[in-house]
Amino acid sequence: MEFILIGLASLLFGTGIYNLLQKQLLRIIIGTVLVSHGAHLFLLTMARVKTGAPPLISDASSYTDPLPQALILTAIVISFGVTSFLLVLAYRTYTLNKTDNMEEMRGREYE
Amino acid sequence: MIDIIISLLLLIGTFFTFSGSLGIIRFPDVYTRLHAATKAATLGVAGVLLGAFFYLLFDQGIVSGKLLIGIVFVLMTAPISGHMISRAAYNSGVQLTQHTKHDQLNQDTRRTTK
Amino acid sequence: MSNLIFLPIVIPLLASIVAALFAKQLRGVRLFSQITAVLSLVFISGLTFYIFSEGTIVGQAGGWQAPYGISIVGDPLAMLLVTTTNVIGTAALFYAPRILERQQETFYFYGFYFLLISGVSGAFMTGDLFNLFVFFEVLLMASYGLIVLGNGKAQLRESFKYVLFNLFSSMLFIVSVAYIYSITGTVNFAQLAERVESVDQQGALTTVGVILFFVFAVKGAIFPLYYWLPNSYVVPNPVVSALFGALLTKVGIYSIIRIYTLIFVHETGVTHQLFIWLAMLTMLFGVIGALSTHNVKLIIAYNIIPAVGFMLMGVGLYSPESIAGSVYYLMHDMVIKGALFFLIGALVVAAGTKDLRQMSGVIQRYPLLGWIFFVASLILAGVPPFSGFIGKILLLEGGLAQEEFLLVIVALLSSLLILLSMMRIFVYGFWGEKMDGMSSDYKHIRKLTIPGVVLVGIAIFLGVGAEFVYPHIESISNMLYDRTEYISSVLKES
Amino acid sequence: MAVQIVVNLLIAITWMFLSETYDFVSFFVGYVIGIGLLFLLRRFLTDKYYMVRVFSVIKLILIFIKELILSSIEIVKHAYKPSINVEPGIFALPIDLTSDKEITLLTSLISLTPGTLSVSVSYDCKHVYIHAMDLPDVEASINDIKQTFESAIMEVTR
Amino acid sequence: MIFAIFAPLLLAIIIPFLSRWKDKIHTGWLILPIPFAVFIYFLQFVGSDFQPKVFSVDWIPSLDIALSFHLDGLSLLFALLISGIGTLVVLYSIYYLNHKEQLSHFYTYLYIFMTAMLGVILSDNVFGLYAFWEFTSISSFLLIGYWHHRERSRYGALKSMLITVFGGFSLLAGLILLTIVTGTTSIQGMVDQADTIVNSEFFPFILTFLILGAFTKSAQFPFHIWLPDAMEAPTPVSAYLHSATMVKAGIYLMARFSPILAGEPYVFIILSLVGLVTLTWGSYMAVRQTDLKGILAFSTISQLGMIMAMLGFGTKVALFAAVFHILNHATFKGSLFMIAGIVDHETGSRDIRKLGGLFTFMPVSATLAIFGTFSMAGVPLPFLNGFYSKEMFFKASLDNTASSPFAETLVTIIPILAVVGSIFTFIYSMYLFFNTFTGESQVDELPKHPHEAPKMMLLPPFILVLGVLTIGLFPTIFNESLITHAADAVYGGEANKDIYFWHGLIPAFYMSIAVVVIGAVMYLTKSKWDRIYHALPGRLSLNKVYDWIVAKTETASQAITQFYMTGSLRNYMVLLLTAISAIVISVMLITDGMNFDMAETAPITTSEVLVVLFMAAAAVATIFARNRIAIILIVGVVGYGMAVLFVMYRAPDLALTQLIVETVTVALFLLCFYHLPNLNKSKTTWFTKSTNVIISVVFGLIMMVVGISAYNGRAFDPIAQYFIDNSYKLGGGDNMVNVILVDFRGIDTLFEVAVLFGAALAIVAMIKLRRNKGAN
Amino acid sequence: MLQDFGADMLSVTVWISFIGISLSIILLVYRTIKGPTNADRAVALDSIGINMMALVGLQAINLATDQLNDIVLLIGILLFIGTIAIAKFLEKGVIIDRHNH
Ligand code: NA
Ligand code: NA
Repeated sequence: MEFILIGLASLLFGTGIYNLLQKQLLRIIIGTVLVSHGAHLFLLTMARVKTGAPPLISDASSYTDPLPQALILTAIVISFGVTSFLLVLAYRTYTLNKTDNMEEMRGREYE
Repeated sequence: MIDIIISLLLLIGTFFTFSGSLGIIRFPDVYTRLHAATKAATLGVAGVLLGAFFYLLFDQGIVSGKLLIGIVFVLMTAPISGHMISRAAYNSGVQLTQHTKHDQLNQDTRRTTK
Repeated sequence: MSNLIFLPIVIPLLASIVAALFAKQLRGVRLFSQITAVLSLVFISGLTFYIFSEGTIVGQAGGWQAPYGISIVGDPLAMLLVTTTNVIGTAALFYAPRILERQQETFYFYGFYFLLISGVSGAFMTGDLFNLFVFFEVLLMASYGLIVLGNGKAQLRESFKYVLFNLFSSMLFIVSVAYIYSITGTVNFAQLAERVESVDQQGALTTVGVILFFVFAVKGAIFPLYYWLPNSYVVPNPVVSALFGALLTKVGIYSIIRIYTLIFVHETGVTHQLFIWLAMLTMLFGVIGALSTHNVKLIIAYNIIPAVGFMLMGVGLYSPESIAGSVYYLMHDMVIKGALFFLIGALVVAAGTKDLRQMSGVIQRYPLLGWIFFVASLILAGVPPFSGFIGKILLLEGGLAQEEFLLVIVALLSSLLILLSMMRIFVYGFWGEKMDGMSSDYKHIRKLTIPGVVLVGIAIFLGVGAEFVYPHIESISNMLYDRTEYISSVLKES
Repeated sequence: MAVQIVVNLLIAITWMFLSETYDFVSFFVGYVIGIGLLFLLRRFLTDKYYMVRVFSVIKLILIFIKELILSSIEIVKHAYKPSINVEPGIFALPIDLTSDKEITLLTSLISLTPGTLSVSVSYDCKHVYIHAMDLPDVEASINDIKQTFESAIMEVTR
Repeated sequence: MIFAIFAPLLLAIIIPFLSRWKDKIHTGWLILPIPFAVFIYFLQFVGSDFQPKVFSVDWIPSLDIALSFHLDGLSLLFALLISGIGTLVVLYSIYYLNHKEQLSHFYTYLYIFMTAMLGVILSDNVFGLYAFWEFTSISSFLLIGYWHHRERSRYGALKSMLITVFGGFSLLAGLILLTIVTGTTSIQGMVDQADTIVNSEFFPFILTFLILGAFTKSAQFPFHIWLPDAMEAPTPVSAYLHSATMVKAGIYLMARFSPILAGEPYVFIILSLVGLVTLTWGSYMAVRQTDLKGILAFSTISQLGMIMAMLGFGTKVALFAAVFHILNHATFKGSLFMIAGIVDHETGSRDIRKLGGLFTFMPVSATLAIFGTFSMAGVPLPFLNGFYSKEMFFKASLDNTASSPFAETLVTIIPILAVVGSIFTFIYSMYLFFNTFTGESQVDELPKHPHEAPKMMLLPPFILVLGVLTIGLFPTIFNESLITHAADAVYGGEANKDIYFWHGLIPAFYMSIAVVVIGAVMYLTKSKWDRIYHALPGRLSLNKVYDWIVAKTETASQAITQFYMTGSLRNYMVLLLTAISAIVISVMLITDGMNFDMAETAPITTSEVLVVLFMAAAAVATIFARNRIAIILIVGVVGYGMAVLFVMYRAPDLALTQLIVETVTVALFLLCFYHLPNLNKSKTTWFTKSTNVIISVVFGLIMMVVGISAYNGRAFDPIAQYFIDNSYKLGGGDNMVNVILVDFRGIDTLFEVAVLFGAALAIVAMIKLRRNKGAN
Repeated sequence: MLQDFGADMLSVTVWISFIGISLSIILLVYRTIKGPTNADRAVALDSIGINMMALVGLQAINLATDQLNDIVLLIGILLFIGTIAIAKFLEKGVIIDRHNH
């Protein structure tokens, strides 16, 4: 099963990157969201899945590795913070620059 | 015995859920699809969750109030959601299917705006 | 004692919250920030001296022993960099009120500032790979806050690119952590160092190591991953540029130094050789960039890149001297980049333009600014007896001893071109007929120059007084090269 | 009504103290006892005995569940028909309910009724516009809804 | 001695504060005593019983960098020149520079330079040497750019700095290599290990690096181009830098390392060849000049070439001659520069075509000039020191042995080049003197009416001419007390002892006579040869090379940078991803990093596969979706799918968090993209599209392959068991993930909240700042 | 006997249900992607959420744990809020969104 999940995570990466390479702000952000899903999924998968009960103390004999879960949780929250910021930033960028096309926002005037 | 009841609940629930989704796929416009979503799917999930509730209650001895509340919540909110979506769809100009016979809302709205 | 080691991270975090809460009481916040910065600088310096003499202090967060808890490792390297960070930060706090608009100050400049310091210090001190990621995010978030403070068209546009690049590299970081955890089952540096050695099949590990390298390479602005840097460092306010230039890329390069001397040293023939090539290209393309523009801020921003190349060169050579060189260079570059961004900010205010073609004769009205800038340029180019020279000697020694002649030639050539790029500013901007439209607010310009003067003074001391510093750097580099002390001090209980 | 519930809860808790077992079962027993006590004392209460309303709620829920099941079956039938030959449409249902709460409840219930889905409420709150899956006869549909739900809702709220 | 070296520097720091008295008294007077005192200090060492002295102060002992000074004959000679001529130059400048100028700057630079020069020639520690070396470049940059309002000054300053610092860096590399090879940073220590160095595999590099350093500093062909432009400096500076100090630093360096290098075949070939080419080229170019200082500049170049060539010959005679000529050149060239300055100062012109007949107006200057120019020309008169060293030069040029066929050819052409160069030298010397001081005067065309300079201004050149004569008349005194010691130091043993005016009818004598005769003829018929002198584009062409390099560096930098720094996010991303992909793939292949020995995995279940499928479908669908809300909702599907996976893989806490986060994110998406226009069908080319596809696919595949390899490569048990065992016992919670988050890894959580805090602040700042400030 | 049969049956049923619900979600994902209108997508997304609740319920049986109940409830709440938000958005979006389809 893990290999299928690795495949999915890689697919999320691939599609995320494809979106990142587009011009529209929205697509670019969507790309980052997909990539971050892929990253979290990698973290989940690489720690091996379904190796025991959920990491909640009970009378089970084995538990799933709780550490990666804790890491993913932190990562999810952080990604959320950054994505929220990025969204507002994109919105402000769009309203000020009056375009949502990144190719029109090259900004060479500093050179 | 109880396992059999739970199984039946699960199967029926799954059946309804699946059928609802099938309806969402097959029905001609958003309004008819909403029928499928707000009815069959809701009922289906309620069945499955009830199955889970019974399973926890009888097999594990856990009274899971949250699950029950969850069921009630779905039953309560599904129609409201459906209503909201249909209204939004109508107001945002989503067309009815060509087979539609009556559209009194459209007539009324026209009257008031004129 | 071991609890004190958290303070360099926690104090700024608390200060950040306070500064954000009372952001509207601007005078109070300014005063609070400056006092806090000075006091914590004093405290941290003391702590650093203590650690230099008594040895590494490891703080195990929550009392959980490594590798289960998070270790905050106050080893000499980390403390040296934390101290340098605070020095520059404190200077920046005295520069900020003079160059920022009131608006920008009230919209949480000080909050972001302290958050940045907290993140940077944390990144230097953590002994845990995932925690490093978290601190990266903290400092990046603070930098996002700082970079959007301008809130103009260009700032937002460049911020967007900046955020995206960093976001992408952060994701790559998580994936690398996942890979590493899969192979080694741990995220603690010290334990990683132990385990990586004894992995049988090291090819996969090396590949993962290289992927992780790229994470730091994006943050550290190493060829070919620095595209985001120049413009993102030019658009913000000079004080923000100074903080970025002095601190941000350095965190990336610090991580490379740490991880590729502590953990991934099992296949240096591949990884470190790669660094050498990239170091060369980084130096070359960096100076090429610096020569390509007439925007004085951009010249300084581009000059960050070759410096990164120098530091990477030391890691790539991977010998005690070269690592010492990298560390020395790192410390030196933090100070001098801070100074240069301060000075160039003052220059832009003084001249009223960023364009070198429209600038001339500034030194006639502002001699102090001109001369300090001149000295700073020499320091940057590695002219003796200043700080840049010590690092350069060590790096060149390392390179020549390993017969990397091409590398050495590229390094020297780029030093020359760095000097050229800086002298262009001096010759065409400061020298020449007095231009029209120069600011005549002597007091203001003087105030803007002072923080730069202080930092340049420190850089001079780091060179002339190298004897006070270098032995420590040497012991740091020996510790980095011989990893046992780090490992044992972190994993002592187990 | 609120007072009655509070009293009932107090009785239940008192029962728990009396029986010295603090779990759901003893609480439940206490609550049932409270219901009984309140029933016996109902003539001393100023407003209607609240269990009456509870019963009507239960009745409404049962109606609702029945309708839900029926309508779901109806939908499922349509879903599996090889070709879908329905005649959907929107009709206006005149209503006597006034409060927002009641109207919301009604529109929700309508949505769950076989073949109908409320789309909109007119501005004057006199009509609910309803989308029907299959609308052969408008009048019949209107009557159907009025008889089942509207009366049941009124029982609960009034 | 440390004090003697740093005295000028210390004074340099004080000078700016002295300038407040500048209205009353010329700053120069105030500071004149210092170089003079230094000169006297070094003078006390002079004597036939001189023994080398060592003075040392630790600087950075841990790096083996010290301020250690070694005063031997060579250093002493230079120290005397630097301080002696320094004194004269300061004296001269008092009359040359108007006290209204920013004299404090001038003297500060000059004194920094003086210390730097003293440091260079006295340092025994190579890093000390290098530090002072760079400081000579920097201070001369400042001196040359002293009149920085003049475009030519800035140009000349930058040019000299670039070329000399380039050499400096090269020198540094050479010195570091020397320390690596010998394990010492002391030059004397290196000299002791000469064999080790010469036999080291690094020797070719050491040689190249050192020679580059020396050639650039001493203006050897083709690096000489900075020197003529450096004449933009005030004349006292020219007199100082180009007679005795700056340009001699390279000579000094080669002389200093001569005990190691001399006699090495390559050293012979390179130094002799370059030296002679420089000699010939410089003297040939000098003949073409019309500017007095221009003539002197190229003259300096040619004389430096001559000395360099002699160092290349490496024979006893040659080395002695080289040292002797260093002294002689300093005296006559110093005086000539000063005279040129006086002419410029008193007539307002240095253009030799406008000058002429000045003898009448400035008899003293003219008399002084006679001695200077004739000494430079090597006219065989017993009171001109120039002749002595010139004759020795000829002698040395005939006295070389060859070790290879190429060297053999060289040996035969050395005397020829020597004579040719000397002929040109003779010509321009005559030209310089006669065209300035004799012939028709064109007083009306000059900006100022010429008259003799003040006596005190004439004093410095007078003293130097006195030097010319004294050395010429009493060579033995100088020889025994000074030159021999210097020559010994250069040779690394007993060098030549004697200086004679009359060597007998040896070939060198005939060469001298030939130079005078042919030179005289050619000077007298100079106008006929003009076409030859101007046949080559000459100086211009080499300058053009420099200008071209500098300009090209700039334009090429611009072109390169603009080529890839496009500002386009996509281009950057493409470059970034391509680079990462290429390197990671290479590393994977090199290290055999792929591992497909399948490790144990969880069983595959249908429902999970179905969930994976729907997520995959949604992920792919984001690419094709055209509608902005659709794309947001589809991404929501992926997010919810993540939550489902978390549920399936026993991570309830993650599922909860993911659900909340995803919902809020979708809501935020809708909010922020509320006003955005639709995603129009973008006009992307087929090429762009296909690169996008390739990059995404390749990168995804890399992630997958590395992921699989890492998965299969598990080498250790994770540290998880500790958490499982201890969460409840030590952490006091039954939800392990929570215990880890708030306890074991509490710092993570604390700073995760800090990130959210920062994000919130940033968002508020972005939204609020806009209202107050408005769009700009 | 009956108990064993019941337990066996239950595990088979849970398995069948997993697949059924998953398939159902796939159908809905198709609708989300296909549209054609955003209202259709909203409906589908809402149903996906409902299906997810069922899926979590099944997993709760599978793992015999009550720790997933929070998730069921949370999905319900979020779904409701989310759907309302999307609906509101769709309704207001009409101003600009007229040429959506
Ligand atoms: Na200009
Ligand atoms: Na200029």
